[in-house]
This record gives sequence, C-alpha cells and structure tokens, in this order.
Amino acid sequence: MNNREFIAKRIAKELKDGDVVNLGIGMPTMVANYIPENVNVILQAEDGILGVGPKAEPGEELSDCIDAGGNYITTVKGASFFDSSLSFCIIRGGHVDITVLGSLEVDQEGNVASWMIPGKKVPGMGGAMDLVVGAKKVIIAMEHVGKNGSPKILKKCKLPLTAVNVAKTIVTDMAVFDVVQDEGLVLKEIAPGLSVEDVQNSTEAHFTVSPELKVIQV
Amino acid sequence: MNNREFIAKRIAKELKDGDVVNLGIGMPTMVANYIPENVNVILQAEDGILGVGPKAEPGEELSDCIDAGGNYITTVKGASFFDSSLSFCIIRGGHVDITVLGSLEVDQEGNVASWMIPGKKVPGMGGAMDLVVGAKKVIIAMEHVGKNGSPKILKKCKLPLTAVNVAKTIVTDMAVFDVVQDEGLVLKEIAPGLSVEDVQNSTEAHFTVSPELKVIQV
Amino acid sequence: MKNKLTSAIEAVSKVKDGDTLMIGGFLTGGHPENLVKALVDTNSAGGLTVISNDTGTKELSIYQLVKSGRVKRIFASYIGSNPETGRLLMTGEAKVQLFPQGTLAEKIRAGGAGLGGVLTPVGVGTVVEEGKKKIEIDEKEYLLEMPLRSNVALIKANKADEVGNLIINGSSRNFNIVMATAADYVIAEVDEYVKEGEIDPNHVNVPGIFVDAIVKVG
Amino acid sequence: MKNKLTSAIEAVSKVKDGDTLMIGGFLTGGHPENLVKALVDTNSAGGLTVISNDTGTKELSIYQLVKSGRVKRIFASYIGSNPETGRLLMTGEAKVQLFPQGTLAEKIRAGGAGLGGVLTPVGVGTVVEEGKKKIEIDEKEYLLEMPLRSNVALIKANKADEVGNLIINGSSRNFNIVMATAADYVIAEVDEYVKEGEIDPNHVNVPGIFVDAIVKVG
Repeated sequence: MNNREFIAKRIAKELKDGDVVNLGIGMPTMVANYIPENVNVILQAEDGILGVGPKAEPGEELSDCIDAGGNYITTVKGASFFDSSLSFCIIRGGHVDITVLGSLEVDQEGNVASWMIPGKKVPGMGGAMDLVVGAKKVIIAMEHVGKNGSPKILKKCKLPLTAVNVAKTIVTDMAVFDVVQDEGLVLKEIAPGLSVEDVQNSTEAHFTVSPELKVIQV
Repeated sequence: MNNREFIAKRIAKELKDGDVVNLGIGMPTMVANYIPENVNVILQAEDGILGVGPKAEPGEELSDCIDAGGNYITTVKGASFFDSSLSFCIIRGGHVDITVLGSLEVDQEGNVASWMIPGKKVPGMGGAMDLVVGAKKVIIAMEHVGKNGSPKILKKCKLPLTAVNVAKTIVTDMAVFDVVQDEGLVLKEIAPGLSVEDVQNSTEAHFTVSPELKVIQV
Repeated sequence: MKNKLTSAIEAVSKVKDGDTLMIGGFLTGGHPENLVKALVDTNSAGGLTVISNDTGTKELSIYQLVKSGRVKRIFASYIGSNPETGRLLMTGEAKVQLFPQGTLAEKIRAGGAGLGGVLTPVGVGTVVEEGKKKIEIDEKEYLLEMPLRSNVALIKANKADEVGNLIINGSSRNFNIVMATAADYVIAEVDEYVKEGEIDPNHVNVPGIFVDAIVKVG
Repeated sequence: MKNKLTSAIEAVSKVKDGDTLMIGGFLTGGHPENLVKALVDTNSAGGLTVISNDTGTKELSIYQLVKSGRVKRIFASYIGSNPETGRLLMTGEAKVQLFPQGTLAEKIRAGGAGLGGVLTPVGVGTVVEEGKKKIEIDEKEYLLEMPLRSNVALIKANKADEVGNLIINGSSRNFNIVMATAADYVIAEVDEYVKEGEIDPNHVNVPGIFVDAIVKVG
C-alpha cells in the first residue's frame, strides 16, 4: 500500500452512513474505493450530480454523465442531476457533510492553501473555495511533506489561501490531526512505527498530542 | 361594452406578436380575451407558468395548473413550468415584455400606488412590485376616476407606492396616456365623444396633448 | 439507509415552541394541507413564525393555524386570500411583515444557498425599504435583503422516492422548491411514494438530501 | 411565431467586436462545440470577453478561440484544463480573472435575475476579495459579488422544441441554464429538434423565452 492509498483508506473511515460527501480531484477521489460496505454515503460532483457511482466501463461512457474531474462515471439508484446554481446552493449552503481535498499547505489555524503557486501554476480554484467554506467538515488529504522533504503543515500558510480557518481534520501518511477552534492542531493518530518526535520533525506547525493518541488503523 | 371591457380591449392592441406578457388580477386578466388572432403572445403567471391558456372547463380542473389568481387554467402548446425563484428571475430580470396591472392611483412621474390603503385594505403586494420594476413595459389599466368621481391620475400619488417611475402607458375608459421620461404625461388618445377638456376635468395630473391625438379604437 | 417515510402526526411533532416554519404553496396550489392540518390538530407549539407566500385561503387548515393564537409573526407577500392574517395585521395581534413575492423567494433561496443576502431593485422608494440597508451601484439603488431560514419546512410534492427525491408538477412548484433548501428539517407531503431508482435523475425537482421526512397522503 | 432554427454560421454572426460571450459547459460536458467551432472558423470579431467555467480543454475549439488573439479578457473558475488560457494569464496577453465556481454561477444568475449583486462568504481572506466591497453582517464578513451579463451566450442542450424550450440532461446542465438567462442573445446547440408541444412542460430546463436561436447538430 503506497502513501496515497494509506491516506485514502484512513479518510474513508471518517465517513458515516448517510453523509453527503464531495471528493476533490486526485487522492481524495481514491477515498471512494475504501468506503466500508455498511456505510452508504451520497457522493456529490459539483458539476451537478448527487449519487455518483463507479467510473463508466469502457464503451459505456455517457456524454451527460461526467464528474467534476472530467471522468465518465455512472450514477447510483436515487441519484439526481441539477445545474451549477443549485449545485453550489448545496455546497455553500451547508448541505455537504464532508469535503475531502488535497492541499499544498495547511496551517495550525486551519487555513488552507490548495489552489495556486504564484508565477508557476495557476489552475484556478474551481469549486474548492466554495467547498471548504460551505461543507460542514473539511478533511485535508495530503502527503506529510513535499517532494524535497519540506513540511506542508505550517505555522502559517505561505501560498495564497483557499480559505481561512476551515480545515477540521488533516490526514497524512504520518499522522491525523484535528484542528480545534482556539486551540490549534491536536495530534490524534500516528502512522505505525513512527514516534511523536518523527512527526514533529516533519511538521513546522505547533501541535499538542491527544491523551488518547492512537496508531492509525487502515 | 362596459368600461372594463373597453379598457381591456384597448390594451390588447398594445401586445405584439411574441411578447411575453403578465396580466394582473381583475381587469388586466380580461385583456387575454381580446388579443387579435394574428398576435401570439406568451402569457406568464408568476406562480410558475409560461404559456397560460384559457380557463379549465368545469370538471377538467387540475390541481397543479392554477394561475396567480388561483384560477384553474389550461396551458398552450410550448408551455413550461418552473418554481417561484425562476419565475421572479424572469420577472425581475427583464424577461417580461409587458405587464398590465390595475392601480388605485398613478401619477405624472409614473409612480404607481396599487397595493394598499393604510388602515383599510392591506392585501400585500404579491408579485406586483417585482413586475412593475422588472417588466420592460408597464401598462396601467384602471377606470379614470374613483367611485366618487375623484381623479386617480394625480400629480403625486398619496397612497403607499408600489414602485417609483415605472408606468409607461395608462389606459382608462376616457384616455390613453404615455408617461415620457423628464416630460410627464402625454395624452395620446381620447375616448369617442370626449373632449380634451373632459379629460382634464377628471384628471388631477398635468399632461400635454400629443399633436397626433387620436380617438381610442377598440 | 434511513427510512424517511412517516406519519403526518409524527413528522409535525418536530415543531417546537418558538420555531420558524416555512409552509409551501401558492394559494391552494402545492399547499401541504395534510401536514398543516396535523399541526393544527395534534401539535400545540406556540410563539411560531410562519413564512408563507400568502398564508393560503379560508378553506385550508393554515387559516385555523393563523387563527389559533399560536402564530406571533408572519412573513408573506400576499395575504388578501386569508382574512384572518389581515385581521392579525390590522389588530397587531401578530407581527405581519410583507415582502415583494420575488424578494421573499430570493430571501429563502439565499438562506438555503449560504448567501449573506441579495441586492434587489424591487421595493426602492416604497415602504418595503424601511429598516433595510440601501446600497448604490452605478447610480442605481438596491435594497439589501437578508436570508431567511427556518427550523421546519412543510412542503407538498407529487411523488417521492425512498431517498426523498421529489417530483413537483406544474404550478405547484412555487415556493416548495426553495423552502426545501432553507430549513433544518424538511417534511414533504406526497401523493405517491416509489422505490429508490424509480425517479429519473433528470426529473428530480428537489434532491433527496434536502428531505428529512416523507408523509404519504391520499 | 418566429422561427428560431438557424445554422451555426448564421447564429454566431451575431458576435461583434468587443462583445462579451458566455460559453456553457463544464470541461467537455455540455460544451457547445459546434457553435464555438463556427465562431472560430467563420467569425472574425475581436476584443472579446469570454465567460466560461473552465475554457474547456485542448481538444475543443474553445482552445483555438482562446489562442486566436481575439480574446482580451476571460472570466473563469478553473483553467487547468486549457493550457492556452494559463499561458495568457502568465504572459498577461489577456486579462484572466478567476472566481470561485459557485460565485461565478451566482454572478451569472444575478445578471439574469435582475439582482444588483449577492453577498457570499466564499473568498473572504483570499486574493478573491481584492477590489471587492466587503460587508459585515452579524460579525461575519461577506464579499459583494456583482452580476455578470453578456451580449451572446453559446449553450448546449439535448433537445429543443420550436419555441425554444430546452431539455438538458445529466451533468451537462452545469452553466448552460444560468447562462441562458443572462445574455441578450442566446444560441442553443441541440442534438434533437421537435415540434411545439412535444416537450412536457414539466421537463423544460430552460423556457423558450430565453432562447433566440436554435442550431441543430449531428
């Protein structure tokens, strides 16, 4: 199991039966592969679908059934379609229980920087800003450190923000943190074989350690 | 032909082929009876219909097909249904060409007072305020004077306003006025057998007389 | 999957003292009569605020509700069809606040869509602007209209499936769709109840995630 | 009744120098490819502003349009799928302005709905707030987002009838519905064209009054 699978699997355990869930592009999309059998969630795609199902089989792609990542998908029983206006009423209006998104940086105040690297990469925010502001719970899915080993969980984000004080849970290949209002990051779980010191060495942000610190189970 | 029929018939001549038209409750609704055969207009009902047709025959009433006055109606070919939100996008967004509504008073600035008599009658404005602000052309349909013979076309409305400076044409049993921006009322047509003086005697507002003054044809 | 099907009495037991209620419908069209009747007959919550386009007609149970003394505040656009609401306004027994119909729809939509308010030109220069912030943009004035939300919404639909997807036909859509988005607990009275998967995802007027309880009538 | 059926070339000849264009679609879904292709191949209007969720993908003609030098300004939410738009942003050859996706949808809806703007919490504390009015309500900050309208909208639908009623299926609804409300001239590319009366009024996604020209493809 690689890091991305590990993270996606751990996040899947955050989902509860009946939750309305929006999964961002990339690693967050993989979460759908690990949802427990007895948990039925309703997947939303911000281009206008509730009840996203598995990808369409080759040859069975429908031009009117693509997700927000441009993939041809199927829908589950009980699905519905709607336009962008209603889609973002759902998102901004607090009707999405959980959104999972990847990020470039996140900080100890719950600020998220996920959408641009000035002068380098400006793909646009798409629906990410609406999702992190509107969803009841924002879960950040990312590898703990950058390719060069530099921390991505910071005291203060350096890149342009997606939103202020919105991340509630951060799941990485090393740790799970909760972001607690007026308190900051709390280390709740740690990857098998790692010490708190290992996590601290790879984390710029200040964090406290939960008295019930556990090993991540996936 | 009574006054109300006369007014409705004259207003029907204002409608052009293809116009989207909202007819208020009461006398304005009668306009539909006099639309020339070669003129196809699209009637809107603000509870959520485009393509309102004749009233439903007894025994053929459908509970999901009532107009804004609560009447069971039919729809014409090419009709569509929508909710109040889209209905008022249509209205407020300038997608209605003509709205016809009755009024208690109208004044020489185009102000309209149609919705309440303080302490006596407060039925609420319903969709009238949205209609007069949003429609491209507002036609006021009313008898020229009140039951006691008092003028209803005033220098300045005394009753609470429905909207400011919105009336474009006023059609009564005595006359047709246009309300011209920065100019005020212009008498364009006069009922058969009446003189300009007759109209002036029944009108508080100042008005000018069009050089092309005509007799109302219905 | 949670079973949303319940009885009218059980569903309306959610209404508590001091609650704000949205009640869908336009006059008799799309009015959740059975839910309101259950509320009148079996629930004694008082100090209620009712949000309704028109508070219905004398023939509907909402007339009894308004008359019961349990309603302390009413938000509507038109009340001419319910003389009891008019009486409460005149006597001051309840606070009756009237909004232009499109404004009422937008306020409810804003409540459901997570917007902080909308700017409308409707009502400028009338009593509707009293107590509201006015904002001038490009020399045109707008009223800032704030969002409305409610604890419970009572709505009417033609058909529901097991997950709560609703089909609402014809002119019965009116306020039922926006109200479904703007309440903490949404109860839908439906004529027909079908299995998950029996409603075409393209024909859903209200996605099931908005609906908490379904009451099958008739 | 005016015949709305026309050719792609004739329809896009409406686009003039300096126009603002809305182009529906979400990536490849619901994208009016044939209209954009006709615009690229047969119309030479320059100095255009393009409003599009994502400016499509490399495989679509909108890529050629963006590359042609005819577009001086782009409003979008996501441009990662069209490298040419990213290049224009980086080089400054066109002014590319990015909005959160829900904000973009709301701005277009406001343009069609006659609203002066909407207040959204999305973007507060980010670069999105630059140059925008901030309004605080109950200690929460919102951005005032102004309406967008266009001279011409190019949209995609599955089916049209003679009066222009449109059915748009599945995830292809996206921005096509709101854009139809917010342009002076709306051109719909459709796969199927049927007689008046052959679309159920309950299934209309865009009422025909919004649609000026229909282009049948395929």
